Amino acid sequence: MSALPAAAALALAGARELADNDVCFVGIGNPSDAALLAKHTHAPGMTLIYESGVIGSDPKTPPLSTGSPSVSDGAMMIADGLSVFAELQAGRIDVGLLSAAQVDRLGNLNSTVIGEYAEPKLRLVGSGGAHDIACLAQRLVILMPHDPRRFVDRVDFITSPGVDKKRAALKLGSGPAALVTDRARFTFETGEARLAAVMPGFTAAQALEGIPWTVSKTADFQVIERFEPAAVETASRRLDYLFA
Amino acid sequence: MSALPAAAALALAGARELADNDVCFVGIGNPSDAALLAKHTHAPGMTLIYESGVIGSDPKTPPLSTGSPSVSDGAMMIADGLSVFAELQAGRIDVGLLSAAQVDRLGNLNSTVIGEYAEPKLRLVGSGGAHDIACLAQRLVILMPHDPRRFVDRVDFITSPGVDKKRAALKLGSGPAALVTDRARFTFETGEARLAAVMPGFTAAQALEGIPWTVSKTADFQVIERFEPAAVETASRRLDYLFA
Amino acid sequence: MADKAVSLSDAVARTVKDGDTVFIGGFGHAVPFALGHEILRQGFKNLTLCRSGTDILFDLMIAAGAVKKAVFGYLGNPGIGLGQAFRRAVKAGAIEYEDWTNFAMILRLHAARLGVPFLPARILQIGDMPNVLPDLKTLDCPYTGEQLTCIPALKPDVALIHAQHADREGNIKFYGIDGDTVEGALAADKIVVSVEHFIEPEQIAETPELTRIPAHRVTAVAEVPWGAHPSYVEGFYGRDDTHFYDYDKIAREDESLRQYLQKWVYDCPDRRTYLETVGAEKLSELKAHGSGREPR
Amino acid sequence: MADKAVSLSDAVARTVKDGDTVFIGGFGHAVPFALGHEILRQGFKNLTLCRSGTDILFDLMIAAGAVKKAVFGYLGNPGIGLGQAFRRAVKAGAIEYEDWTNFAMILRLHAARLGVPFLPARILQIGDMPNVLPDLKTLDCPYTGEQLTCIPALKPDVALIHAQHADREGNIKFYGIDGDTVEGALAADKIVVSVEHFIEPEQIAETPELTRIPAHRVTAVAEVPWGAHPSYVEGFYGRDDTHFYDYDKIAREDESLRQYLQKWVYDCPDRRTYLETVGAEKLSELKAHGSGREPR
Repeated sequence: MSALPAAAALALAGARELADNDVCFVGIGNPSDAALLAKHTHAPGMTLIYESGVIGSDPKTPPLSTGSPSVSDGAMMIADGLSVFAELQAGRIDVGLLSAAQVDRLGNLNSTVIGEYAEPKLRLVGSGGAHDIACLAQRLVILMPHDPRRFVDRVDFITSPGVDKKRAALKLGSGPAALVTDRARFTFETGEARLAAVMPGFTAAQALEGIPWTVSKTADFQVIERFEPAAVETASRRLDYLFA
Repeated sequence: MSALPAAAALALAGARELADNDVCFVGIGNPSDAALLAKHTHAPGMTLIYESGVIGSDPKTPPLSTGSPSVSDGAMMIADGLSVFAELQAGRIDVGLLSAAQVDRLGNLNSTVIGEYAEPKLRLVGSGGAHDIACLAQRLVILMPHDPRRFVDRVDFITSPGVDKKRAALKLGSGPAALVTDRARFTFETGEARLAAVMPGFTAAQALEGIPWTVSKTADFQVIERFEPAAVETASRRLDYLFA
Repeated sequence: MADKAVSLSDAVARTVKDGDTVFIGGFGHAVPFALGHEILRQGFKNLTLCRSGTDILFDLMIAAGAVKKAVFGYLGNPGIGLGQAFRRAVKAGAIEYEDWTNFAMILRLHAARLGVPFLPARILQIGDMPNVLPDLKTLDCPYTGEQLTCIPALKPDVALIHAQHADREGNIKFYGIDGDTVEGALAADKIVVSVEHFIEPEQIAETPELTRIPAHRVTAVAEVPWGAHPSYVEGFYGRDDTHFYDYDKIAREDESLRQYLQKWVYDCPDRRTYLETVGAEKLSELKAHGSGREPR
Repeated sequence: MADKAVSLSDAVARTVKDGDTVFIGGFGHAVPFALGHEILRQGFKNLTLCRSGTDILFDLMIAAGAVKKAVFGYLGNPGIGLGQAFRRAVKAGAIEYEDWTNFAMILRLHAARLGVPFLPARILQIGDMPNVLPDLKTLDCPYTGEQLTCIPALKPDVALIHAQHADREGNIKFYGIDGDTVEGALAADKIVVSVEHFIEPEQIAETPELTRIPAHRVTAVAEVPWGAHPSYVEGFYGRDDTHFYDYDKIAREDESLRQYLQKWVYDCPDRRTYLETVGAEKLSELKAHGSGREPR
């Protein structure tokens, strides 16, 4: 087991997906943590965009919502929601980062309802911008805590589509590039999620623990021995709440 | 003959078309003069909007263009072109004020070309926002200097449509409410321009001098004996360039 | 131009009607809680509430029984949890709702603002969302042949907005996070605004780019300091995050939520009483924890 | 983020290509004359120029033979007269052009910015304009049955913009009259900007609502004081109306216009020489006749 708290490991694993100068459309929570960490380690040229209309954001404290004060404090530009979703639809956003209540083997995400839509066991918050990001970002990165209840064979409701053959004809983004947990990295080259890497401190068995479908490994399966010490140090300083 | 310069008489005649609290989409030149005059006499609650995106404008000096400094100096709001044309298309602009190179008996305006479109005698500047205003303003007021060359039976090119039966089905504005010159006021209740009033100092014959089609009078034809002295005084002070 | 400055209660009484479709401004920032509470105190019913990403004000208005239908992209307590009253109302079949996305809601308002019945978009073509939106149309682009979704216009009867400043004629100065606040206001037939502080028209003209809603579009404007608490107002005060965490616990049960409504809405006939309920200490703390930006 | 600050000549050389569709910013205000002149000095050809309401820069670029096609709502010398070079080119059959309206051009750019191939609108359905726009489509709204025009997207290869301020990373601060300047920039694939004055990123962050183009969208930015002369820049200098009146006379004949181009464009290898040609007295007069608003 890693000595890191799971939330910190997830941020570190997620940050690895982001490259310098990436333009990222960032959801709240794990996505925001991972993006901030990347920006303050290996990707200082990254542009963080929140759906509230803020561009070039660099929150000093973790925002509770995309409309929270820390999202706009010190930001380079405050536009509006239309402006940033326009960029997304025009294909000008490199990466979208999302989390959700449920994910399935195709990278579909559910944040709408547990149970039947018409007769819900539990009504959730709905899409927000998640469906839009999943459809329109050039590259989609899904961040999920390793929590077996959240990994299901087929999500109860596809709020934010994962792999879908209709994407190309509809000129949508290419769909999930990676599903990252605090224990592993999954990719979707063949359609279904396959184990592409395990995160520091975890075996493949641990990475798949509780996942209710059979997961194969990619040909280039990797064991990631450690996170960059500088990234861990930055995380512990800048995202100290993940270590609490 | 009126003792007033024609340009001043046109502004005074145009201002009469505007009511307090009207929201006006204003073209440059005669329209802008008339709107300003109205605002500074009987219609202080009028809102002047220019296509450059300026709302609540009150130019201190006559703007050469809708993008000139005096349009924005002291204005209450600087938005953008999309914002103000959106208001126009949503039916939220009470009055559009236009002038043009040519006008015809249906209140059609031409600012595109003299001669054939494909083989022009003289290529003009094009629509600008004029077509948009003519189609979308709730009420259209046309201001033209009394210049017989500019009154034609059928304009060479309908840039900005006047009376058109398709307006209602297409949910466009109601078309020309009045055509105002420095000598007369024409209205379009029956389709064609009819003489509804003559301006101070002019007879009906003078008002129609050189107009190449037969113009009938409205049932309520009026002789306007004089402009409001306060309006004339304001014009001579605020629009002194019209008296030069 | 006419003086549109009225009291908070008149602002609501003169503009809202039972059955109206009401856009609620505030994407996290400058949520119009004072206007929303006033709607509840005046007992309006059968409202359709709409916006992209909601705040707990939406949930609270559902809890109070004022809402017939919710039309939204997200309905919850941002960053904290579910819309608890909404969750129970859905379970009980006591509310109608439409699940859009935030972008779709913005486009719906944008279409209304532009005066067209729909706008084409690429979203809502895959996944399960198109299946639960009744009567959502698609078309093939007449130029490119691409299949596009037709996002229908949504024109609210009334928009409720909170902003930093206005003059008494109704020119609204607003800055900080917008989301779809201005878009929703300009899409609506009537716009009702509460502001932190009235300023003179001459001051409005000093920053004309920050005038986001022009006077002639505004129906009524009321000066209501702290009118967005427990949300925040850029340049004035910070967000009362604790209040949102507390709400999450309180809203889990009908009875405690009823008591919350009593305390924060019905027992506060005016905003002064409300601020006494918040307490001077909390207010001074929020003032201190506002953003570093001064009022502009 | 990368440093995008370059010289005026590099800004153009690195971004513009022969045959490009070029959006020219500046709706009367902040017309990018320095960038436009640089394009002429570098001898680019076969350009398609586009915007809603043009300034004389459009006409001048036509006169210089750089333009294959003009796509516009208005093409002239605002408030003064015709586009004289355009008028002659049309008469001679020496230029292609498309007659749109200002609103239609804005919607064309807005569609490209929104990433959709068209936007529906109510304009261009009556009068003669729809007849001379080849292949303009209509559709019946799938919800209301209303007939609407399909305004096709227009995505420029490059947008040329002049603004007050930028940081060296390319965040662009712009205020004053916009028209379709920002819309056209954000619609384009590449954005090239000249500014009056570089400022630090920290200063950009002080007025984030006035940042109108974010750094990651900008390809190159050059500091070019007076880069919009003879047009004006809010907060910096007034409009040289005399220059526009003079142009109207000069542009009526090919030979005098050729001399104008020689004097103001080809004989000015850089903007410093250009400003010497304008003369210190005129510059100081324009500085004094700027608007009362200070740089913000």
